[in-house]
Amino acid sequence: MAVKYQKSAGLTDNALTYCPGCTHGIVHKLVGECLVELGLLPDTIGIASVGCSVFSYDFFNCDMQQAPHGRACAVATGIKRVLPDNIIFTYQGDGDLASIGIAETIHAANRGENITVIFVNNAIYGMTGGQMAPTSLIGQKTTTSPFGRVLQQHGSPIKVSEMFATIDGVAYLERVTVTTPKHIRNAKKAIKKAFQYQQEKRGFTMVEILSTCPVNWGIKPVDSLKWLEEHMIPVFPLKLFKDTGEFHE
Amino acid sequence: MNRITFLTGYYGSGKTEIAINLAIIKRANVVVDLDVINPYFRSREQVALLKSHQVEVLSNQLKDGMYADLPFIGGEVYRPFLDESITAIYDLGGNDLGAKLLQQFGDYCVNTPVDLFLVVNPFRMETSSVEQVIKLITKIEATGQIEITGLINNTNLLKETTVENLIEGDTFLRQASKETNKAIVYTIIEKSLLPIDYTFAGEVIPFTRYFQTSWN
Amino acid sequence: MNDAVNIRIAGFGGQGVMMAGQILAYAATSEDLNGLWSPSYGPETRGGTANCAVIVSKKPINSPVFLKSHHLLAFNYPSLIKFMDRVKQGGFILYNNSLVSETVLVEGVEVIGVPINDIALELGSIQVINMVMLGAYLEKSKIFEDSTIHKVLAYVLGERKAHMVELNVKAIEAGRDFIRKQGLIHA
Amino acid sequence: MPKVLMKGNEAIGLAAVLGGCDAFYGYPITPQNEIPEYLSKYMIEHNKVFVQAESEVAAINMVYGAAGAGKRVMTSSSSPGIALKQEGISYITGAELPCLIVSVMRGGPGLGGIQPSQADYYQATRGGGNGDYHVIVFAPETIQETIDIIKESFDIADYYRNPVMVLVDGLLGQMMESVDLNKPIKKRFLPPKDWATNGMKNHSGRNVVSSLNIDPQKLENHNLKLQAKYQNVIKNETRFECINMEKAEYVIVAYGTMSRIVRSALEVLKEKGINVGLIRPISLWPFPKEAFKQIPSNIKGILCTEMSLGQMLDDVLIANNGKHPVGFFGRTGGMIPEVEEVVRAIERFQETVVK
Repeated sequence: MAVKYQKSAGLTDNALTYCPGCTHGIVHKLVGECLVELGLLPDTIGIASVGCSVFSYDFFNCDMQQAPHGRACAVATGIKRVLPDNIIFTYQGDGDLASIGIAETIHAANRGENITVIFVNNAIYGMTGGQMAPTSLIGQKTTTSPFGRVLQQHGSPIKVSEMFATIDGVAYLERVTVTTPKHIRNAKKAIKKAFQYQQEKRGFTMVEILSTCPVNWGIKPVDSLKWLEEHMIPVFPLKLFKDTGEFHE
Repeated sequence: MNRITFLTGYYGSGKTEIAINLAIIKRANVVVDLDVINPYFRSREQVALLKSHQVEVLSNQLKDGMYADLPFIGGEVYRPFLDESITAIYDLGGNDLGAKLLQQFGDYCVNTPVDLFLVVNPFRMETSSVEQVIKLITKIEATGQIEITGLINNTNLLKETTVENLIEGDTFLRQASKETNKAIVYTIIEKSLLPIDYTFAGEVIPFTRYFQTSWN
Repeated sequence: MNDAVNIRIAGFGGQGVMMAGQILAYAATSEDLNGLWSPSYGPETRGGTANCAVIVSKKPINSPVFLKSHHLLAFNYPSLIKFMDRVKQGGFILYNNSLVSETVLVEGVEVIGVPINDIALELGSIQVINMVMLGAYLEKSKIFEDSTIHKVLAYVLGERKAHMVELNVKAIEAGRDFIRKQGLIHA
Repeated sequence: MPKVLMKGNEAIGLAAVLGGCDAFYGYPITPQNEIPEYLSKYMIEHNKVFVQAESEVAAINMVYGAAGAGKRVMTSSSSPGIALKQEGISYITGAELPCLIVSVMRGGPGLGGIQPSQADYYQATRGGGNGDYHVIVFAPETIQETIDIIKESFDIADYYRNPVMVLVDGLLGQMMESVDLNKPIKKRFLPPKDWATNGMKNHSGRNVVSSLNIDPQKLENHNLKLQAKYQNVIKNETRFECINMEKAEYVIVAYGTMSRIVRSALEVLKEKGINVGLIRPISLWPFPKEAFKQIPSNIKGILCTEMSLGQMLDDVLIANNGKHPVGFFGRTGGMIPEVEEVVRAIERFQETVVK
């Protein structure tokens, strides 16, 4: 029987634990596929963060470390500096990266650490049960903003990619999503490029991926894709923020 | 009680205990733990007990997930909707927050009749007046987009519950039922207090406390 | 040398107090003795009073701090006042009488004024007052040979400041000279 | 020249290099700045890793990463900075990674002051991180001993897969002493780091570094395994020195700079005809309880002395187990006690007895 489709060798045999309709699974698959296609699995060390993806060390088929909340980029820096020829990536959510770990992330970017950050932004805290994230939208109701996010009280959703685009150490930075096959193809291209740039030792690379959280948003899976497109993309436009271009020896 | 029954209510109203008791008494096949709010006292902790009564517990596919502080639900939670031979009790998390999960089943409920019962303990401060109960019903229905089809009277003060308390609770629930036009389906009474010479609204469910620990 | 010698060196920050102390500790190390230098550091090292403690000993050094020293090198008046009562009987004090006009008497302790600022200015550099004081101390205490000190100076100043060695040696010699002449006067 | 004169902090940096340090990650704080300053030059010149992190929190997590990758890694800091590192220290112990942490104590609490202190005894031996863990803590009293212990620390850390902390006070960091850098250290058989996350091409299977253990039974088992390891550490790594115990009327307990002051006090007391012994813990965790077995049964009392206000005292009281009267003398906030103060504390021992 001909094999039409197979799970990427970049992922382990462990069943993904994410909720139905959550797009973490798609992002995992894309990262795994890129690592396989670039032949990087034997060289790669991934950093799982704290959040719904805390168990991602069970899913990526490479060496993994699990970092304290927000510290993934510091852990990645530690590893990359002693193993400069290995491929190091972090897999972080919006709470981990944009709230508690914003300092570690900014400074890793600013030092031009030659690592790749996969930043999954779903505008909510999934792991702890639907609290407000730094990227929650104005008016968005969460368990800690029961009356909706209020600008004067909570500030506006932090635009991570826009902010990081100003940092010199960043070699590649793009915001993508995975709501349609077309978007998924673009996301894969972006992730692949980020890893390629790391191979070429060009500096800090990050891909921000807008994602869904049907359970904590309280929206059906299919509707949540629509909600992302209608509500998140206007605030977080899909865009190539930085690309240092073709590589020249 | 429909083939598929969801239990909702205020935090600590006794949903999980009732889910387990009902599953055993009503011979349900499956208890689905949808409590993503509270990491303690979840029905998934009673897997062994329920298994001995031929009741299966569904929650998530997480390895060691029983204690994970992760609100994951697995694809399996839809199984009772797809397999008509299954009788299932869904244990939701507390309040409208817990009822948020109901959204995920909206499409399935169109073709499958379901019950959504609200568990009320009038001795919980937040549901001690009929107005509060009405407010909770409105919030849960708005969040879950499913109508509450009945009330469960879970009047209790744990071990200190007296027969007087139960009668007081019955009066309260009857009033709430009248004002909301929702029937009282069950009255939960701890086994040790039974029999009681009084007619409670709905079916009396003799209740066993499974989460009893040495310190309460 | 049998017993440990405790030396306190004190003055304003910027007078080279710390370096004078370090040279003594380096000298001890290079003569295979035990040397210990400990600073009183912090904000006072920048313009305030600064002091350091030096211990030179054949035996392993116990307490790195001491209440009373055998010798006190006071580069200014506040330092002299602060530490003159904390010199052991039979010890001596060298103080900078370019900056201190009073006559100082401490019972059981020899007190010698050395005009280190004037001597240094005669040499053409106020920067070397610490070396003048060091020279006076070396002459008075006979604690180290010149050859040891010269070796240490070359090491401490390093290649970058190698050209300073000559001036520093000259300053040390001028300090020694002052004490030698003092001795003649006493005689 | 067999000996050289070195500043404590520089000696710490150089000794770490001699111990095989591959990478340093740190953040400036007085009074330990000479350590990163020294290493920033040395490590880069020798093709090793030096990173000034954006915070102590980041630094300890860089240590976590690089230690997980199988390298010999260190960080250094001072009191408030060590407080910030506690999160990472807990993770490192949980994931069973080796590393060296140097703590140069200053006065606290809060921002406190920059003068020498021993007020972080609790911080080092009890720690502020979460969980049932221990860090192996050594407290040398001279720069020579600091060098010798640091040179050995990476071996000890690797052997037990646990952080080693070397705890000194600001005075030891700032002062200079004559030292011999070439003293030999104990040789240990070290198992290969086949658990390191350095890429699957370097080992068979997938290596994972994590302290997450969601199942309570598995987590308890992991903790019991750690405890068994700590029992080995207690058995093998407890270090102390006992001086003048045989005919002692009193016994003083002191570590680090304080023990040197006490040594001088013992001489003064001897001249006064009072015979006093000294127990000097070199390892603070494990605390050398067995040293207390050497105390003569007829002594008049034990005096615990610290540059803090009764932290090691807890361990002394536990080790003494009610056998002898225990007195306490301490200065804090950066005040270094004079020898004479210790002498006086012994002369008026009754007034110091802890009720």
